[in-house]
Amino acid sequence: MLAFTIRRLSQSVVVLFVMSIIVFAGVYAIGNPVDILINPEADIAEQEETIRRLGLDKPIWTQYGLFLANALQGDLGNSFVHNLPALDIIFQRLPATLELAFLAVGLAVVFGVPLGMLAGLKPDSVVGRVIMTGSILGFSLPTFWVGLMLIMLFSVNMGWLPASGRGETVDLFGIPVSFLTLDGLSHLFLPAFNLALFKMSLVIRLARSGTREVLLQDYIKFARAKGVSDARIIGVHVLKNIMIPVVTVLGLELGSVIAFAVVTETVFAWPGIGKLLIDSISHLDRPVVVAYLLLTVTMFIVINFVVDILYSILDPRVRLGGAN
Amino acid sequence: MAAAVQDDGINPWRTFASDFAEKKLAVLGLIVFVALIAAAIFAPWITPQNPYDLNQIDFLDGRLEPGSVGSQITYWLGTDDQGRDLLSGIFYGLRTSLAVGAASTLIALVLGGALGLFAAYFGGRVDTLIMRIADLQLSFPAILIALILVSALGQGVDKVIISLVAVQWAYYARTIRGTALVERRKEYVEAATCLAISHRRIVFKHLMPNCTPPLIVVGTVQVAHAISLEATLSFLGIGVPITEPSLGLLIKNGFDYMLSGDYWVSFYPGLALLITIVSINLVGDQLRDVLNPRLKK
Amino acid sequence: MTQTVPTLQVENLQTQFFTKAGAVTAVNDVSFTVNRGEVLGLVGESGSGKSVTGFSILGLVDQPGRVTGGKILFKGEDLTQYTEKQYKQLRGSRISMVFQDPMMTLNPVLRIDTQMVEAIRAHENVSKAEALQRARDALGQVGIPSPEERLKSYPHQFSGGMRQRVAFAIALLNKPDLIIADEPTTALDVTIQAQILYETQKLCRETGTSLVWITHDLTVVAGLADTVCVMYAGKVVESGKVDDVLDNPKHPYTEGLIGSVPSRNKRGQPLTQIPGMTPSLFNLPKGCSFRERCQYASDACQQAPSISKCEDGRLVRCHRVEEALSHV
Amino acid sequence: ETLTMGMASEASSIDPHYHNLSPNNALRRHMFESLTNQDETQQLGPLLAESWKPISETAWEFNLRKGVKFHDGSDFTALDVVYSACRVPNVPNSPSNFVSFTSAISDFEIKDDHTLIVHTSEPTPLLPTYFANWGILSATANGVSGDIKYDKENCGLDAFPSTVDFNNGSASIGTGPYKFKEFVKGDRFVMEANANYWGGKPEWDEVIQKPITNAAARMAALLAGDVDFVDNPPTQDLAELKENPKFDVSQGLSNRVIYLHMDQFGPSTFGVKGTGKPDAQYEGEGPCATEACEKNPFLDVRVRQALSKAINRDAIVEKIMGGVAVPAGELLPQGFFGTNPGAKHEAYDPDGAKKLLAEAGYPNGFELVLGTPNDRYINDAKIAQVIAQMFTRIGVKTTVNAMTKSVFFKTRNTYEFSIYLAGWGAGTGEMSNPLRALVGTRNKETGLGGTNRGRYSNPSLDEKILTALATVDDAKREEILRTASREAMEDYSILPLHFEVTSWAHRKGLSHKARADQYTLATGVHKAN
Amino acid sequence: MSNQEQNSPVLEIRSLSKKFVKPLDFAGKIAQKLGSNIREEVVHAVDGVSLHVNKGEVVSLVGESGCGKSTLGRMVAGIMPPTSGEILYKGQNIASLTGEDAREVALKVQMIFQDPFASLNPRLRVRDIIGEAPLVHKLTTAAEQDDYLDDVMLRCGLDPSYKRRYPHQFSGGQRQRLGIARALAVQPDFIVCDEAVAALDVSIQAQILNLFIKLREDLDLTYLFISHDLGVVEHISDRIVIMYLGRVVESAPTEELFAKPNHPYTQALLREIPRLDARHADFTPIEGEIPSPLDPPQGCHFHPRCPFATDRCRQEVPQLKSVAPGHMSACHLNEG
Ligand SMILES: Nc1ncnc2c1ncn2[C@@H]1O[C@H](COP(=O)(O)OP(=O)(O)OP(=O)(O)O)[C@@H](O)[C@H]1O
Ligand SMILES: Nc1ncnc2c1ncn2[C@@H]1O[C@H](COP(=O)(O)OP(=O)(O)OP(=O)(O)O)[C@@H](O)[C@H]1O
Ligand SMILES: [Mg+2]
Ligand SMILES: [Mg+2]
Repeated sequence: MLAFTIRRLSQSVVVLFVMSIIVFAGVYAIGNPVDILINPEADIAEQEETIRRLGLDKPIWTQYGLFLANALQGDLGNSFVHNLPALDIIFQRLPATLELAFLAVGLAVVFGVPLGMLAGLKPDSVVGRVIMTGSILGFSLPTFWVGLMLIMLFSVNMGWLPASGRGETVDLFGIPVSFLTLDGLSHLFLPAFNLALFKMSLVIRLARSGTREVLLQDYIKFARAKGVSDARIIGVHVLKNIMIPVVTVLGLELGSVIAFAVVTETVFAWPGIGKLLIDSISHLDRPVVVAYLLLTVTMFIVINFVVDILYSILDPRVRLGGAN
Repeated sequence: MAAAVQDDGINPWRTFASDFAEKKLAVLGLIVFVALIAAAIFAPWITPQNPYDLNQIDFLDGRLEPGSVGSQITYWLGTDDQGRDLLSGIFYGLRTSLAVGAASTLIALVLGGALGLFAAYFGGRVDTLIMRIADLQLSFPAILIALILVSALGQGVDKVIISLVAVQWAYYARTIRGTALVERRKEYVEAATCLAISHRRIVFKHLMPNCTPPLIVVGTVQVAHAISLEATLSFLGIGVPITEPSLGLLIKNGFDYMLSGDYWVSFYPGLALLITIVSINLVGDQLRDVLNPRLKK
Repeated sequence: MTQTVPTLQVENLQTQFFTKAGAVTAVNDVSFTVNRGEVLGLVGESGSGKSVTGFSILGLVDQPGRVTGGKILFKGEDLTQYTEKQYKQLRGSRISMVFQDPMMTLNPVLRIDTQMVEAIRAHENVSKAEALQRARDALGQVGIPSPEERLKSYPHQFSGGMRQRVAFAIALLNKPDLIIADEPTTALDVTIQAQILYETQKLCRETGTSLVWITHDLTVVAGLADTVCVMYAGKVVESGKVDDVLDNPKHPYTEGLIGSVPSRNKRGQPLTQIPGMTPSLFNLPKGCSFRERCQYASDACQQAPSISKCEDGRLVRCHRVEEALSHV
Repeated sequence: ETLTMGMASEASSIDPHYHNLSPNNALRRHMFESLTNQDETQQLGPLLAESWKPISETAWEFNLRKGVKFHDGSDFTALDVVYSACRVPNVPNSPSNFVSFTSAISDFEIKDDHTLIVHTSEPTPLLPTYFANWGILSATANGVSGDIKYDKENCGLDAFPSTVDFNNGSASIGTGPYKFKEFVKGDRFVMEANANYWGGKPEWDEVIQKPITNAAARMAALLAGDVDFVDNPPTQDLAELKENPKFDVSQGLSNRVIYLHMDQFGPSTFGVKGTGKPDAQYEGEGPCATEACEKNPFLDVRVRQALSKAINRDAIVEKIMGGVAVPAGELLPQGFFGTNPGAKHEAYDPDGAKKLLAEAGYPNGFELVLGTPNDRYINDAKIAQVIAQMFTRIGVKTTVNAMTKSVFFKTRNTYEFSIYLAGWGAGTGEMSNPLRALVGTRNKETGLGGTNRGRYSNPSLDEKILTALATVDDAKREEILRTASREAMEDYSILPLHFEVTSWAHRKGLSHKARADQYTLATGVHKAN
Repeated sequence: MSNQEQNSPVLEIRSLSKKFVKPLDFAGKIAQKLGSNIREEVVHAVDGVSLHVNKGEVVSLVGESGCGKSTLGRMVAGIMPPTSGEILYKGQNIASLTGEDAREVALKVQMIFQDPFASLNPRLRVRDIIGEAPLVHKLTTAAEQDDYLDDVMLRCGLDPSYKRRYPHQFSGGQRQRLGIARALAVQPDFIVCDEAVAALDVSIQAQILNLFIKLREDLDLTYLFISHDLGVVEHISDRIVIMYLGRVVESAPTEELFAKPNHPYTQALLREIPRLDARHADFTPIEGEIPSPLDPPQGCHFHPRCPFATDRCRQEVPQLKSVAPGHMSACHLNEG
């Protein structure tokens, strides 16, 4: 366990370091933020002055060195656009994205696991086929397209659910959340569903193939030979086994849910970090982009760590610590 | 250990084909997919219009309804805002989408496959290094990497392909390494070693063919993924250039008109994208089932 | 000899699999009897239908298979008439089963106590503590040291032999009348196999539990079983007392099988070998299915032989025996 | 009553001096008023200053409004103006500050609480217009009460409120009709009515502005009733909206011109093919400095004219802009200060264009890459594609290179386009503004050519612009500007395409007056009855 | 079975060892320094084994699962390099050979594997499986390959017309014949059979065993026969070597071993093999499990299960010593 933690920590440091260089250089390569930020009416002298003021006249390695020195002290720089600490801006937006991501993953599990198990138990039945065909659709449809269709259908044509924004929020432990108000929930549903669809299909598939494989195992037959009821076999023996891949994959996918929130948030104008990223990229707001990515990497590292621990809890065969 | 006495002519391909044909939906998917590929390849010869030739299109024909008769041809699926025949546009868009999907997948597959095989067979530091890089890249969602890369590299079909390769290669490296590690321990590799057959021959003649089935499955599904990812990037406005629109870009361009009732500009490309991805996934799905020995009785 | 009801009496059992390629008769006209406290050895080569026979008795034949004929009389009751619900009552309480692969028979993600307790509570409404106590006793019974701690372990913390003993302990939990053991020692080492055989033998002798021991290893049958039943291509070709069958096989297949077993007296000499290979159930030869590999095959063998009963109570399915008997 | 508005873009900060950017400037006007005001048509009028007049070539006197109170209840005086001017250059990290509006000021002289003399270093005719562009903060609310000695540094003050203080509302104290209530970046900005507003209680109790950047989503939000009002509805939806009985549209000609700029710098230019070897060596920045580029055709005015003639501006306005634009013949719409009355846009004449090309030595045309952003101006990339079609018709085979604005501006600023499409909104609303920025020769000293990325250079034009900029007499200035504008157009220094007509859409029951500066103001939205 | 050549060993192994080490990585080392109880995992799969096989002899290696039989076999067949010790083929140290010589020796020692499914490459046709090596090593030419293969296949009881088939079209017994044919195709002298019949049905097993016996006579082969089935071993071998947890505990000619087993482990093993003629046996097992090779007991590896274990057995590793002519055993009890 100790070795595992050390290994993870040292890997994380390397990952963060490498990512910071890549991202820093990448955003640098895109362009000069002053070109976008400055008022076009500014004359040449003013443009140069602004570049100097923002420290963009220095060579990139100097800029990176400054960034790194500050970053080590927990300061990832100020947003060029908003003149606020990049981390503050992100943390302000983070709850919205996390709320969306967790709800999406929740939906994916709550619907995906039972449907997948059903399809796995009856692979050749009509129900099984319908579920699988549905999951192929869910798997295939690009997120943005589904989002657009959802808006078309539920917001514009039917007028049932709002098309954009976050709606009313209430504070829960000082963090604004939407899911506690009806209005917030109505805003949350479409984007969450949009985001969940892909993962749900993934869970359905995992659960189905897991179920099919587990059902073929001797221990299931042995359990039946013991006289254990079908409900218990499915609910305990099968479920516990398929939850291992489901939890592992979903844990890792939580990262990609957060990443894909970029698309969903753009479509639904959801005020989360994904939209912030897109805006920041288009404004070349480098501090925010770098901070966003470093924060996400950190988040993924933490998620991976938790997933591994969870995995070792779910699957007693796994022992943390052994190399690889 | 069923009957061994079978026709001499029977080869694994035929069994494979008949296994595959068991699911009608998959066969349908395959037919559609092949048809789409043909449509994409032969687009210049079968489309009524070349939507890239500015002399052939007239923006005064912009946003005509499906079935409208234009100055030269009938626009069966209508036109977009530039006066391009949408049917032709979709064929050409399909060309771009499929080309991007296939090219990126192929390059990534060869690159990732080679690296993975290399890592698995030689192990040690090479393995550690390659796999750490792959982990690094896999710990990051594809969309984010692609987003940053395309932003950094700029627009262009080639740039999109590069970034799609960058996000995909690690899957293949992982997949093939996993399989190769299993295969490498199998006794037939030991037998080959024992017969003093060279490393190169073992890797390429013995190991590689046995590692490819999962790669094919992953590859097929990845083509669909790549197409979808490219569409998403284009939707976010940082994919292929507007002069060579992929299906994703056609959707994006048309979406502005969706609410104003000119649904066809976005809808038909969307439909085409959908059919493409679904058909590929149907094929990939069945491949997975057919090539998965564990589900075989 | 007092007339008691045999623990298990299988009569003309037939089990078929309805696959896409057609119906396969995996078990074809199988009959045998197991009395109380008796050990029946069910031998045959791979694919001969041993396991399917076992599963048929427990009503656990996999899709797309099912029992299509015959009777399975368990203490006089015909199990083929049982509903699924009745079967559930029966499985694990009055008939238990142990499988071949000890690494696969226990659910890897559940603790041993969970897997044992559920087996008890599936049949009896007892408290958890009581169930645990019984589980502990059962582990002790099969010779597992410090059962208290072992209960809290996961299967992967056991060696193969230990797991197989746990499987036996689970089979014993509800004091069944019959245990069906499907090649439980095949995957184990000699010394470990000996341990299991020892425990099993002891248990049967002590508790009077009947045992059907499925194996392809004639030598194990020789040491353990009272009666033996030899299967070939889904059919019983010969059955009787162990000593009779092994010392004086009447069916050519049994004879070949015994000849195939390497043993001291034939050192360095070629073994008697049965030519050819086990036929596929999909295209069995017409008539006697052993015909093509049989050195004594005659035209008569174009017709499927029926079972004939010899003077020592032995049942043999062979035209030669039939003829010999009819000449008497 | 609450007004909910769906906004195409979000202010980057509440700080009135942080970022000279349309959304910020529009937002600022709700809370922080300026001395002078530009109305819907950019006509200058009084606001916190009731009147003003030049008292010499380099001094102006402003009479300030009496009885005006800040949101915190303190009185508005001349000191607040000086204090605010002091803060303008002191906004750390500002990506684009307001110094250009205050840099002309050399000193303030407070005659009394409500009379202020402003001295400038040079004659500055546009000073009152400049004063419409920066908001007034309260000196007392920020802890400054004594005299302030104005200088261009920091007036001896050691601390100013930070951007953060404005964003959280603590420093957001102005004299405007609305008060800061809540700011959740990316989600909403909420203002409430200032009950003590000097101009009377505002119409809305509460105003919520929600940024919805995606046009379709913004539209959907309006249709779904999530918002009462949106700016920049997609042009293609306007016809539909106008017919819909539940919604109304307001439109107004903006001061923004969409134009094509051509590289007129060196003998060769990047991205042009088929023109042959350049006549001379290229000297200067840009890709042609290092690569072999072909001859620059844009140095020939006949080519520039041919391209202008090839463009069917009416058709673009009609088909692409959905009628909501006006073809442009100058850099500012008719009626703005310095425009030539009756100036016409270039007529569509493909045959004439071909002839001109042939005359210029390109009978078979040449190949061109047209650069354009795809997310900056209304239908930018679409217009570019149509123009490509039109150019191709006269034999100039044109490929469109469309890109996101960040990449576009970077590429443009490194002179990698031989021709590009962009837009210009004249903040001051008079001709000196676009001429100075777009066609004046790039020169740090004169301040001309800030956005002249075609590097067009015409000394006689430069001179006219500079003279106009220093002429305080309005009539004289206008005359100079008209001549200058005519000269720029006749030389085809730049090809204006059209003026954007800005649109707003709202539910029935509201009324809205369109603004030429494209600002979206809650104060411009009224209840219909 | 004795002839004059018997005294010259074809193969000699001198204190051969194989360790599998899973080293600690960087993080593991730090953790260890910080007091975590992790350590390198070392499996001493083969521990100082010496033995020799004479020409024409069949030597069997017997032992329970995990005792290192296959590892030893692999090292002999050149699939795996030893950690220490020497393998001499006809007196030459294999490790010292290079180039052509090394290849020649490598081909002379072939191996036949346990799993008839995994040991054949599923994607190659029979002609490639058997024919690749002879062609690569120029034992035949492309033109003569067909005849060459026919010959080998017939010898192994395979119908040459099956050349174009894939492995999955064969039964287990046939596959094992394919494996044998593959080995024979490079004209070896010495064959390592690793549990070559363990996965087969009894009747098929008999066929393959008979094939082994026949081939040995026809081609003058020498076998190292690895098995855990004492019945098979007894039937086929001239000499038996018993292994326990990586070490040889006893080696003796077959008759001698079965008649007078010396090592307690051998005795127990012999007692416990079920036999056809032992009816209604009373099984009396050795207590305990085979210890984990990761963590083998001190001294004599067998001592925890040995009914006669003494303190010395718990501490000192017994050496393999001669107890009778040609009969070696590693047990302290022999020394009184
Ligand atoms: N699920 C199934 N579907 C189709 N056929 C089956 C199925 N299960 C078993 N069979 C067929 O039934 C026959 C008998 O199988 P069974 O498992 O009883 O053999 P066995 O004697 O136990 O062999 P082994 O020694 O390999 O365990 C086999 O030939 C097999 O083809
Ligand atoms: N490649 C390897 N890496 C690590 N450990 C190994 C490796 N190969 C074998 N071992 C270990 O070495 C020991 C001996 O293995 P080996 O395969 O030689 O045993 P065996 O006697 O052939 O057993 P079996 O009868 O099960 O085949 C085992 O504990 C095994 O876990
Ligand atoms: Mg079986
Ligand atoms: Mg082995």
